[in-house]
Amino acid sequence: MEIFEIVTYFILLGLISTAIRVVTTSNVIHAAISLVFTLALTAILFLILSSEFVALVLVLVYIGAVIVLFLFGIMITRAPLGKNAELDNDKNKKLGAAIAGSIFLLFSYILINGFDGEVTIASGSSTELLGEILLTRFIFPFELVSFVLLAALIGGITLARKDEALIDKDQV
Amino acid sequence: MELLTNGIGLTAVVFLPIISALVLTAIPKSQELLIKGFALVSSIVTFVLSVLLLPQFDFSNADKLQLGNKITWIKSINANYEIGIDGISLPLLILSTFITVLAIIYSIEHLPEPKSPKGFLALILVLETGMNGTFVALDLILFFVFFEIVLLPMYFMIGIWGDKTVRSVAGFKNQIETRLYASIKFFVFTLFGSAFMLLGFLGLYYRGNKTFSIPELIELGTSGAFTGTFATLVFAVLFLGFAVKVPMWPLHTWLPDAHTAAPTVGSVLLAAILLKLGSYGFIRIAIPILPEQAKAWAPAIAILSAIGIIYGSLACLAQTDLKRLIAFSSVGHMGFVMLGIASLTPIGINAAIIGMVAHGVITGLLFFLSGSMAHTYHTRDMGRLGGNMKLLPKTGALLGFTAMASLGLPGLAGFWGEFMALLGAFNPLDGLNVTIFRSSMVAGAIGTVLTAGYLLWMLQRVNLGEPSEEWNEMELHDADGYELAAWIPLVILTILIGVFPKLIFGATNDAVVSLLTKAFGG
Amino acid sequence: MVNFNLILFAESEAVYTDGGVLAEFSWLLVVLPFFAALLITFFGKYLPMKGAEVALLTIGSIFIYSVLLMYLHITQGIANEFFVNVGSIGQFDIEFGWVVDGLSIMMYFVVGTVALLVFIYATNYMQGEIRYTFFFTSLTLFAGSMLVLVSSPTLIQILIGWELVGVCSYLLIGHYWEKKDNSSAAMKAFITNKIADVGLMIGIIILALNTGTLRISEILYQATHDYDGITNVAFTAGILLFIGAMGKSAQFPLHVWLPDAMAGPTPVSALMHAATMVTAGVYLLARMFPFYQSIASEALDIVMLFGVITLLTAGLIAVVQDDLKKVLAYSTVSQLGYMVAAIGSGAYTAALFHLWTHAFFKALLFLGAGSVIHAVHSNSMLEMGGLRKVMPKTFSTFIIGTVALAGLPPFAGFFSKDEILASFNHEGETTFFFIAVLGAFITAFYMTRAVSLTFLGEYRGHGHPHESDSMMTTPLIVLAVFAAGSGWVNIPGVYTGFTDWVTTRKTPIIEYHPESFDLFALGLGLTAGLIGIALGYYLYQLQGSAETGDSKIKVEPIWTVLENKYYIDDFYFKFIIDPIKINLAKAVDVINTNVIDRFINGFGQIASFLGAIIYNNIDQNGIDKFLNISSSGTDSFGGKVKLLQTGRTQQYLMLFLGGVVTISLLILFII
Amino acid sequence: MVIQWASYTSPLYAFENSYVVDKFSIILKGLFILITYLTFLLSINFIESDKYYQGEYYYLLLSSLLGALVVSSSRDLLTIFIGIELASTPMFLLSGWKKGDRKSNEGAIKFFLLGVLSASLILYGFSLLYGLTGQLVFSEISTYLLSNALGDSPVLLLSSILVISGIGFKISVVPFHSWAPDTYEGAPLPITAYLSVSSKATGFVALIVLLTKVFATSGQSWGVILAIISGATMTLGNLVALQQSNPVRLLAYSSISQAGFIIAPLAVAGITGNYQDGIFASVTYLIIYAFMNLGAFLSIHLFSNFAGSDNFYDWGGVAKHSPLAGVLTTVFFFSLAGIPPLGGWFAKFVVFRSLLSTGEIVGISLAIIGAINAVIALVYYARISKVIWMDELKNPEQEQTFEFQNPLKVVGAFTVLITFIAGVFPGIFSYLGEVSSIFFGN
Amino acid sequence: MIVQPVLVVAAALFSLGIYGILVRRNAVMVLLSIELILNAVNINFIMFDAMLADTLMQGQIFTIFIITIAAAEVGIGLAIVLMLFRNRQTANINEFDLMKW
Repeated sequence: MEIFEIVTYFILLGLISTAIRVVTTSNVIHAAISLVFTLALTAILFLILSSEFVALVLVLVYIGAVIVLFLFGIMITRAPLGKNAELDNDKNKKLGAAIAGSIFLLFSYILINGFDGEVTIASGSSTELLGEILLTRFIFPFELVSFVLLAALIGGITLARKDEALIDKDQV
Repeated sequence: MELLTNGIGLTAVVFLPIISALVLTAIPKSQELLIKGFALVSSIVTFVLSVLLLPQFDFSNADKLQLGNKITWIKSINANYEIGIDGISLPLLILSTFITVLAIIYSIEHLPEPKSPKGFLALILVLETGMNGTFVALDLILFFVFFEIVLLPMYFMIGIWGDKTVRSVAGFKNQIETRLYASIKFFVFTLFGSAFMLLGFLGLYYRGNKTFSIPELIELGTSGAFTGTFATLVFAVLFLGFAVKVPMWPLHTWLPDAHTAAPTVGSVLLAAILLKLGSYGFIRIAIPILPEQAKAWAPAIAILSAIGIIYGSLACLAQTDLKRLIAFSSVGHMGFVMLGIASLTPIGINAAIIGMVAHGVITGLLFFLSGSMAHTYHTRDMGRLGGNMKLLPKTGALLGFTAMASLGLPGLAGFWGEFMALLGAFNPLDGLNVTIFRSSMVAGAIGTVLTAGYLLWMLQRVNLGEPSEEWNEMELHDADGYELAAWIPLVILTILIGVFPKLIFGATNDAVVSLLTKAFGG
Repeated sequence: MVNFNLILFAESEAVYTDGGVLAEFSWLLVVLPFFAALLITFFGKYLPMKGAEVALLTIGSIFIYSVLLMYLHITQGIANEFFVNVGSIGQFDIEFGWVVDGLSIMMYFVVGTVALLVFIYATNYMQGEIRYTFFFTSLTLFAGSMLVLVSSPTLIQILIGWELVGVCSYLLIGHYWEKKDNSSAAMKAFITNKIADVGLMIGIIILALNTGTLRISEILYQATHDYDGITNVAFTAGILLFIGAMGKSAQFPLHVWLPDAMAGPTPVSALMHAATMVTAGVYLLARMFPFYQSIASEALDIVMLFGVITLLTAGLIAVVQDDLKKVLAYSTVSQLGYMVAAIGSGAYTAALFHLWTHAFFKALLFLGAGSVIHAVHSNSMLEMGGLRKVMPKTFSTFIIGTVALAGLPPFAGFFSKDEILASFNHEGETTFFFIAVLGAFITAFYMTRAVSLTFLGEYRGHGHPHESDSMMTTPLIVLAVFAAGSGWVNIPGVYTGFTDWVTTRKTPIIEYHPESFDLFALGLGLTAGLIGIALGYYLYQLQGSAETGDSKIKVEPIWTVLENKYYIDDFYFKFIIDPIKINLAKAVDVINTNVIDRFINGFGQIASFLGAIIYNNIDQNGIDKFLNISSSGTDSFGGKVKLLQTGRTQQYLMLFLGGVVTISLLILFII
Repeated sequence: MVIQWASYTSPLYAFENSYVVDKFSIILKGLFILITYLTFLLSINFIESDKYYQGEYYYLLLSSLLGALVVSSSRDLLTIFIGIELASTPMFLLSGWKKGDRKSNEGAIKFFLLGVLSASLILYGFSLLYGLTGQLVFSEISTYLLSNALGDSPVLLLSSILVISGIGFKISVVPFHSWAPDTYEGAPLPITAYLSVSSKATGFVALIVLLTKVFATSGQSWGVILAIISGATMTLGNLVALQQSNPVRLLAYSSISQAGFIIAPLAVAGITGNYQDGIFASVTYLIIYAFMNLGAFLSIHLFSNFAGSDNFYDWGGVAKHSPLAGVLTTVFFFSLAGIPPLGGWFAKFVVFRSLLSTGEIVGISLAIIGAINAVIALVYYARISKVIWMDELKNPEQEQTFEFQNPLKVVGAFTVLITFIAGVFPGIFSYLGEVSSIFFGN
Repeated sequence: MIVQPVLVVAAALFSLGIYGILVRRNAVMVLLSIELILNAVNINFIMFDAMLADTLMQGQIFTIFIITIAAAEVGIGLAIVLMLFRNRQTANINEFDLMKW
């Protein structure tokens, strides 16, 4: 058993535990922090799987930007910081767990039966190659994504911005 | 007259009304006279056109489809604009154009509330296109389209111009306006039938070399292309589609409601033409394309018809509403038509066609009269009417005449349909269960007695006796010129057909015989 | 497309002519009345006599035409028929036409004569009555319809004439339709006839289908030549045709309409009972006689049975009637029973002979009764009496009619009734013979009773009766002449012209012709008549009044049964009409609105209901409901939380994912 | 403002300049562009009537259009995914465009959350597909699947289920439909129209492309899934629509039910492998449906503005104020119900035709379910006409003028024209459908 | 041999995310859960990419796009939540029930 594998198992263990924490903790900040850990562990996993550029992006975009966004969101919406018993919709728990559990079992069953293989960890950076492919073979989606982002930007700003006039007028 | 024979004439007969309807909508509302005049003229032109087709029609070859044409319509599904008429459709086509003219004449002075002549007349014209189209269509899809086109105008005619009295309906908690209930019932029933009918058409299409052409399918059908469960199913759905329209017991319940609720002209058109679409469908499509199935189903149809005759007559005896009574009488009369069709003999089917025409003329007239009376008296309750002969002598006399015609008085049009249908049913096609048919025939014969019973009873209650005092105060107007102009032609037609049935038989007989020969062999 | 068809008599030695132009234009007889009816309807009001003159003119020309035909027929014999094709259907040709032969000419003559006299009479009788013009329209149509019937060479035309007669009778009986009783009587007549017509219709259908033709002459040809098709159904068809005849000719038990038909004006009754309508049944049986005789003789037995029953039962009812017209009406029923029974016994000529004589004397009696009623304004004999003095003409003619009916020589009824009795005797139908003799006795009795109560004794009514004017009495006198003399055309051993007239037909008639008087029958019949008259006179004239006379013969419970007409009407109403009209019809209506409609509406409601259930319980908050059930008791967070429990987004999500899971499981592990 | 002005012209030019992949995509692009154009026209008055953000509005609509265009011609997993996202992300935003309206907000969040979830499902499905074949391009994936006989591997099945579910959300079929009524009700009306037409069409195109180009080998399985979904969708949508009193919700459920009709031929095609027929029917239905539904939204837009009520039972007799609008409404709703000679009948007809084409029991059952549903649907479609024509006027004295602005008239005229042409000369539309199916089929 | 555990863990993350979106009351937390789901997809793609030794590195590229889209979604989501919050003063999604019927 190689060292990579052992590390990987630990990472996987960590992933699961942090992920569980994300969805079960009754403290919103804890949840967000746990997500940071989850993502960080994912990034490490990506590194092991020799996708260092993706790992990098993950760290930059997610941990750097998205989580901050989340924290902002949490604060702006004045979610109760600290322990909050009302964070979960308790009624949904049993059914939610049942659905999630069955999805898990189903997916695992199929994945275990469906895939098996060795992973040879390539050494060296593939970032250069990745960049080239991204900007040649996949240039079209690349351009398109910019539209998505632009749309999200414009729309997000429009929606999120404060317009007292409008609200007053259309208040139901 | 090249134009008349190559299909253009027929096309004009079909589409002229709807084009006129469109033009009509462009005329400003205030020009009421122009609207009425235009509608009348266009319907008359249509009628004249259809009559002009007569000399072009080769009566010695009445069994051939004539004056038609075939143009590609929807290529991808091989549906064509294929039209033509033979001896079977000719009388019905002319009846349709004729009745429309009368309906419009009547409407000139007798628009139901809320007036708005534009919409009303436009709907009549659209309706005419649907009716004429159904009778000339020789392509299943074309047939289907025309078959359905009639629904909308009739729906609106009942719904907007219909009877506004509120009544309670079985199974509904709240009371509901007659017209609303009736209109949707009519629509849903018919659509229910035709939705399945369409599936049947598609079934034929796939088993029949991917063609929707009725003549081609007849060739296939008579050579035994459709057999087994498939054919049974297809006939079942076609039966459903047509039987609802006829209507056959127990699918008839939309009819009394629709008739009761419809405005006078609506009832007239409904009774005179719309009901015929169903029975015409049987003759034109169901029987020749699926002869074996027709044979298998014939006893069932005969039994249902017999039930319909008796049931309709008995229901009539229980009615207090004049229009509803006439509506139920339609159930009985169409029972005779279907009994004739079920016999699958030349006599029976000829009887069915003349029965259809006669019923159209007579019941149309009955609805004209009852509608006019309802308009005059503001009631259709036979308990309150009475002494109509005294109050409205012209209307009363015509009502008496028409009731006599309706009960199948020999010498008038109604007789031939009844008598010949019974004649046909007594000896049905070889191989059919004679006992069933003869029992049905006896039931039908008893039905004639009941028919006489309820019509005479109706006359006694409505026409005869001393008028009730409540009418003393009211100013009652007897039939005016427009009404008479709409009615007298029907009276004349009733007598003419009664005395000289060759008017109809002359056209239909060859066609029917050849149709049956094709379907069932010599 | 007139189909000229000369009838050849292969089996007959006599040579008959085709009738020439006169026969060829006989269609005028049929068409004229209808044309006249139209004229009267539309223009009658504007004419000086309100349309009556058109009717008179028409019927007059018909009379003249029929006399001409009769003359031609007597001199050279005519047998011819003409066809007009009005349509083909399947293998059948539908044809109208007219037949000119002995039977029909005899009928033309009867109809023409009686109708003319009745019309003349009616112009006066109906003076001042409502719907005078329309009355003549209907009356003309009535005569015309009868002519359609008797001129018919095809079964289909028979049916047409048959029903037209019915309709006209409906119009005429219900002439005073302001009173419900009258319109009900009209309806009763029509419906009863319609019921019988069903028999006729089916009979015609059977005959037509088994012979392949609707022409009567061809059917008779096949019948007499033992064609298989027709022979097999002969009995059924014969009975069915007879059912039709029972309706029109008022045979027991379908006679109920005829007495009620008195609701119409008296001239109508006269016409109906004498010449048109009731004779139609007898005419039909006579027309089809060769068929019955050759292959449906079993049916004839039944015909005879019903005829005899009718003649007896109706005669008995006549005895107890107080209404003058009803006495005559039941008398007609009874006499029709004679005719039918005669046909049943195979006496073709006898039946027609009785029809012929009966037409005249019954018309006479009715018109006389009408004259009386006109004078005293009542139908009831209890309010008459002693009119002999004030109405001498009416009285004397009525007496002639009475003795003719009672069968005293040398009046017409004597010869015809005697021929019937002779035929019975000849056929060896002993029982029936004696019943018929009994009938003759009853006839004489009730006629005497009627005469006594009406004309003899003292006047019991109110008002001042007076003799009718000449427009009414002249027809009476003419008819009296006929009633007296019309029997002389067929005196056995002396002159039997009538037999020749009516047997002049394409299909030869084989029957018994008495060569001389059957003295046994003659004696018995005459005795019965005389006893009847004597008894009647004894009871009613010598005792003076109806009550005392009646009390002598009032034998309970028979009298009550007779007064109630054997309860037949009650039976019909209670067990047939009411159940159908009230119970069955109501039931059907209820079924329609409450079962079928409810069923149909039920579909709509089920759909709507399902929609509501799905919408409320599954689509929108099904998960919620589910959760509430599965986690009751978790609402422990207080009021605020409770309000929040109905959130929807997550339930949508659950539905979504639940769908995914379900589908996956379904596809991966089940299918 | 520039963007707003550009909106009038750019779609028309885009049609000329778009990259052509095949006729299938051209036809669909034409459809998308037309719909968007009509949506613009619908929007003008709406946007001007309130102080909404105009430029952003049009930009987002255009972005969505771009996404739809991409979807129709993309042939690899990544591009199609981006296309789907591009088409739907702006809609999340636009559905919440009535910022002050809580219904709009709620609709947006529901739409958004379900949309994201569906995107995740699609992605997961794609990842499985990628893992199985190592390819992203459709043709290569299917070649790989064929050559390795992986046609019915469970992974592929799971992947197809996930993809169908994900797209099922977009086309709002049962049980992925629940957002639709809420979002439709909340969103601005033109957006609702766009959602129910273009957005839905995008989903259908994606579904057709993916199922036939990628999952063709497991057609038996997804055919059954789709058949079940289709039957359930038709029935449930119709039954629930019977209960609605809000016209928008009614149309929402009706369009759910219509979606059932659209996927029915696809389901049968999957089972029988006869894609041409199925695609032909689906595409034809889609095209006709698009225009009549747009028209239906137009008409309820008109009347709800006029009557000032969101409950159509309050609309008694409004057609008398504007017979023109009344006639339009009638035409569209009866067309949706499938009554000849309006376009809807032909749409239903081709669907039935393709369902029955092979005599498969599944097809026949679906056809029967469809036929029954067509009748049920009539009831609520007719109900609207009933109310506006036949019911008594609520306020007979109402002197209010009926507003029917010119841009809306253009929309009305255009859609009604197409509805009629499709009904009377359906050859044209069937030609489009046929061409697209032929070019697409291989 | 390392493939299956990783995939199973990815599936677990996926399921946990789903659990989260179903159970969490706060809209922001729901968004967090969605990130978990997307992350699971990322892991899948990278894993397959590594397993297949894809020379085109399509898995990685796909992942990059997913990350981008995810960021955009988060932005949109938060914008909508913010807007809601403005109107309703709460971010609890189960209070959004105006359109009950």
